Amino acid sequence: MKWSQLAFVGRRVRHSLWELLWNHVLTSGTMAMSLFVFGVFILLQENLQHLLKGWGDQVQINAYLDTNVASNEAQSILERIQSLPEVEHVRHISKEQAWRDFQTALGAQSAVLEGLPVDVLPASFEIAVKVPSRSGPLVEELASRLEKIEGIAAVEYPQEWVERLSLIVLAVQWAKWVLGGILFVATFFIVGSTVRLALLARKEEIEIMQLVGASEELIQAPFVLEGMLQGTIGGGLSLLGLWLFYLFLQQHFFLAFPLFGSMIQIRFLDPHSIALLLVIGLLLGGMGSLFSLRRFLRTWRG
Amino acid sequence: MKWSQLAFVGRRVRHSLWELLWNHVLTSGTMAMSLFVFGVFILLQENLQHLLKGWGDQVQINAYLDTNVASNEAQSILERIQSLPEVEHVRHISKEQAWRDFQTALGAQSAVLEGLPVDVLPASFEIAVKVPSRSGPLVEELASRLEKIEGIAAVEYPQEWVERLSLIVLAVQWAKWVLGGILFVATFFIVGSTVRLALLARKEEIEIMQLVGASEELIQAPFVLEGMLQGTIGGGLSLLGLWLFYLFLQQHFFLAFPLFGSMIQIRFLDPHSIALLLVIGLLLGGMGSLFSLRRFLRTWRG
Amino acid sequence: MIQLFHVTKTYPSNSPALVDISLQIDRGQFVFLTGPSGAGKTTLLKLLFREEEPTEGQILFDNQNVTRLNTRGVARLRRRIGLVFQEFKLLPRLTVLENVALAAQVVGMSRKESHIKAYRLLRELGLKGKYDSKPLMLSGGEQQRVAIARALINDPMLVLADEPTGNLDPVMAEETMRVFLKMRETGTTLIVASHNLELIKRYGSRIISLRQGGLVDDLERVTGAKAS
Amino acid sequence: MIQLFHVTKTYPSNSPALVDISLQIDRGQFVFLTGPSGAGKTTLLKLLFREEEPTEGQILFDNQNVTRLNTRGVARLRRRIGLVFQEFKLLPRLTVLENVALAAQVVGMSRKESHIKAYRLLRELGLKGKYDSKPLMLSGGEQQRVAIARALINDPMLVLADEPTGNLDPVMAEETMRVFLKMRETGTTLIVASHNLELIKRYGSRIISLRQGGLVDDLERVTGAKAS
Ligand SMILES: Nc1ncnc2c1ncn2[C@@H]1O[C@H](COP(=O)(O)OP(=O)(O)OP(=O)(O)O)[C@@H](O)[C@H]1O
Ligand SMILES: Nc1ncnc2c1ncn2[C@@H]1O[C@H](COP(=O)(O)OP(=O)(O)OP(=O)(O)O)[C@@H](O)[C@H]1O
Ligand SMILES: [Mg+2]
Ligand SMILES: [Mg+2]
Repeated sequence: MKWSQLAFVGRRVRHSLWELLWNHVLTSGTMAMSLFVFGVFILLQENLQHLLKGWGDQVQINAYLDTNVASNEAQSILERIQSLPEVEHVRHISKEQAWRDFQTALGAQSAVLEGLPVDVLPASFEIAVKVPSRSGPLVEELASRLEKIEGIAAVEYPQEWVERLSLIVLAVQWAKWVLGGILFVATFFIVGSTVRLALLARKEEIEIMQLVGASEELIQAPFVLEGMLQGTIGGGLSLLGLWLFYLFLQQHFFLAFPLFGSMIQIRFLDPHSIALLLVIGLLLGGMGSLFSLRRFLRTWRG
Repeated sequence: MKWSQLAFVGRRVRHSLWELLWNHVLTSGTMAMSLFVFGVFILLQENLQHLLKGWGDQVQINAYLDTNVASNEAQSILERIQSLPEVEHVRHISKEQAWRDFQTALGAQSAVLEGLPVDVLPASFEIAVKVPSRSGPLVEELASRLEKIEGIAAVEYPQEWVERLSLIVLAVQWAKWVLGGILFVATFFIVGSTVRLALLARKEEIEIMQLVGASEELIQAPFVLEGMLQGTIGGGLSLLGLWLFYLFLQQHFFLAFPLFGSMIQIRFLDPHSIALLLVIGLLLGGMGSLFSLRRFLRTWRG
Repeated sequence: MIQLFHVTKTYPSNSPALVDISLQIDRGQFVFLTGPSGAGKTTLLKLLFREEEPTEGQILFDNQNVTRLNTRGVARLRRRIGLVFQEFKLLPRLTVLENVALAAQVVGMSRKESHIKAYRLLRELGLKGKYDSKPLMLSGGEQQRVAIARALINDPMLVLADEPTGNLDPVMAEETMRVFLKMRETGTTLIVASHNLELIKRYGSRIISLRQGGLVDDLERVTGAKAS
Repeated sequence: MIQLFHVTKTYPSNSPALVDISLQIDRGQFVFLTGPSGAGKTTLLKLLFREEEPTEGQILFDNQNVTRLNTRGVARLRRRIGLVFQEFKLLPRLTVLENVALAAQVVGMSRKESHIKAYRLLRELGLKGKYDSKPLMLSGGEQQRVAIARALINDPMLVLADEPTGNLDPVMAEETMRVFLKMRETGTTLIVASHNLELIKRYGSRIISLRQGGLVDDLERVTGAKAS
């Protein structure tokens, strides 16, 4: 393509942006709409995954000590547990610590504990499990080994949680692909149709370009460029919408679930996802235009 | 309009549905998209409100009894509280009941209670407050009155919750109108633009109808009918999407927040909202067509 | 039937297309409108079917002031006028038969009746065997004749035709003129804008010449030398 | 320069529009294509610029087989041909000047250069003062001349014109013919489909007559009686 032709394409795009502003706003708006819904799912997924990661840290085993274990004995048991390959780290909870934790956990209801001796609760170890071992059977096996250690009275671990954990990871991964796929196709479809309508409104322009001997690329370039522009703007708009949605959710989620505020801390899309959304917009716009254009040019007389 | 003209309109609609199937699919799809997002907010709002109603029931005051109150004394205190105008109902929690509740609440951690006497927890009254009195100051005032009753050791109530409650009700009401309004305008705008593009592709048809002396109504009727059809179909599609979204949320919410499963029981739109969505689709389609058409006819030569 | 009083038409940002035109056309006249390109012929026709409004002056059609019509009135006016455009204006998605029948259905004729009438008109204009074609599948002259058929289907009181033979060969042009003449016998008024001097000389009972928006000549044939 | 070998064109679901046409047209000829409506004139032109492909037979343009071109080849072919259509095909959103300049810009001429050239051509065709009008603001004849200007801006080797004077008054038609003749002096070949017998008689150096898709006559003027 010559320089003068590049300039020509530039002029056509500018001209069309100006003359058909409304159409472009529409296409961008539709894309923003689609990308917004798409983005909501990314937001959901990212937050779920973040949640999961938080929960993963909580796959911990509580090992309660016999009441009569001395503190140096406890120290040697701790070291023994620490040396196990599956164990990430171990924390010793003394009787006093346990009492205070319990009081905190009960919150307003802690009044009921009044009058009880401070050492009524047993000391324990909180054992965090390494990532590769955070699955049902492995944790179970580890727990049964811990139980056999002398001085340990009982072992507890959130079995259901561990099982649920893998289930959720699986479900989210599936949902991500299935729902993502459906939405992607739907968006592409809608964008393609919008472009097709716009083409229908500009068909004389294309026809005349063909008749005066313009090359395919010269005919298609302005449309594809416009599509890419629309897509990127649509992506930007959807991000704006997502940000508002995020603010809304954040406020209302915190208000709605005040107790778990810290647990389900909602986060906005990470920079990677933001870029993804913009790139998808750009590609959807460009590809949507190109596809519609090619099919349009082929079935033209139909 | 004569009968033969009604038949004519019918033929035009059928003809257009067939010839421009793709355009109609697009418009319906876009509307479905918009209405889907709109519906998501209705879903959110309905569930939040349901949640609030559930919480309202939980505005309860716990009044702990002195340890030495006999059961017949407790009965007379209960009756006295029951007679207060703000009180909906009162439930007596005996020491044994309190013990069992506490055990259940602790779940896996209940092992720590082993060896404690069963009557370590005090008996109490759970006092549910009537709807009109469920606001911060009124509950506070009631609590201070209860505290003065002889035999009652301490009074507790979820003050923050009560305050939050009114805040959330307010926020949701605002969000409903603000977000609903924005979305409605956006949807109308997108639908209108889609229709405008479709009109652009069919402008000769309108022009020729005008030139052969067709009345305004005859020209507009097919477009408006098509718009209404598209809108209703779009509404139906959005409902389908919402149902899938609902199923998805239901599964994942339960998995994600297993402990509160019963508390935040997600519900689908009620029939009233379903009808609303369909009617909005119909109106948006019809009105969108009509508005675009009228503006199009006016600025026609521009 | 048609009266123009001091009609001037100036398009925005342009020198006037018609200047102070006054004339009267009686029922049943066959008027040719001639003049060089850009003289204002099409503009004059557009004023008559209220596609454009005059900048100044008044136009009466059947004693009705055309300049004072609302949308409903314009539609009613156009139902009594048959239009043939320089650019045909056929609907590409409808067949030829449907294109012609459309104009009749719009004013309330039943589908069947309109099809029969369109069928007859098309045959008369030499388009037998093209009923089911789409307009884009027709030659220029064939499209022009479809446009003529559409203009005539409602038995209009007035036919306005803009260059109706521009794409027709001499034989076809004669044929079309003969159809117009037949219309005239039933009392229809015909106003035809044309450059075709030969046709004008043979068929016109009145010849109005425009030049740069002004009326420069208005000849009426006195001795009826109507060709056959 | 142009050779047709046994070319037949049948549109789907139609009787053939062209039947077994063979002919040769040399560089610099001024060929008129005549025949009644529906004879196949437009179809023949469409075959030459590859808007349609022949059902049978071969077409050579400058020793290149037109029937065997890919999209890129078609674009390259059309850049050497100037086209004037029966329906003008102007872009309503561009001004007259831009419409004409577009054809030059598409093949890589700079904006300024193309505007200067378009300006000159439009003046020559009597459209001074209409440069900035939109096509819909022009009379039929004015639009036709814009279409002619667009066809000529790239100094084409071949001009295909379909009824280029159908909307022009006799004076304007003569003027246009003179522009064509000037093109011819630079070696351009001209093929003009027309019903205008007078013009054909005065300017045609070769007259090809079609009827119902068949070649019925092919006359070449021997003694150069070219009108001035
Ligand atoms: N919509 C418009 N806006 C601005 N100017 C216009 C418009 N329509 C026509 N004109 C101008 O008005 C003048 C008369 O145009 P009109 O179409 O009436 O001519 P005409 O006699 O029909 O010519 P032709 O024989 O070429 O069709 C022309 O100079 C034209 O440029
Ligand atoms: N795209 C098409 N599809 C089907 N049939 C067509 C198509 N184009 C033309 N025809 C038919 O082919 C025949 C020749 O058409 P063509 O346009 O070549 O005629 P023409 O000589 O240009 O006539 P005119 O002088 O009226 O323009 C006509 O009968 C027409 O109906
Ligand atoms: Mg005109
Ligand atoms: Mg033709």
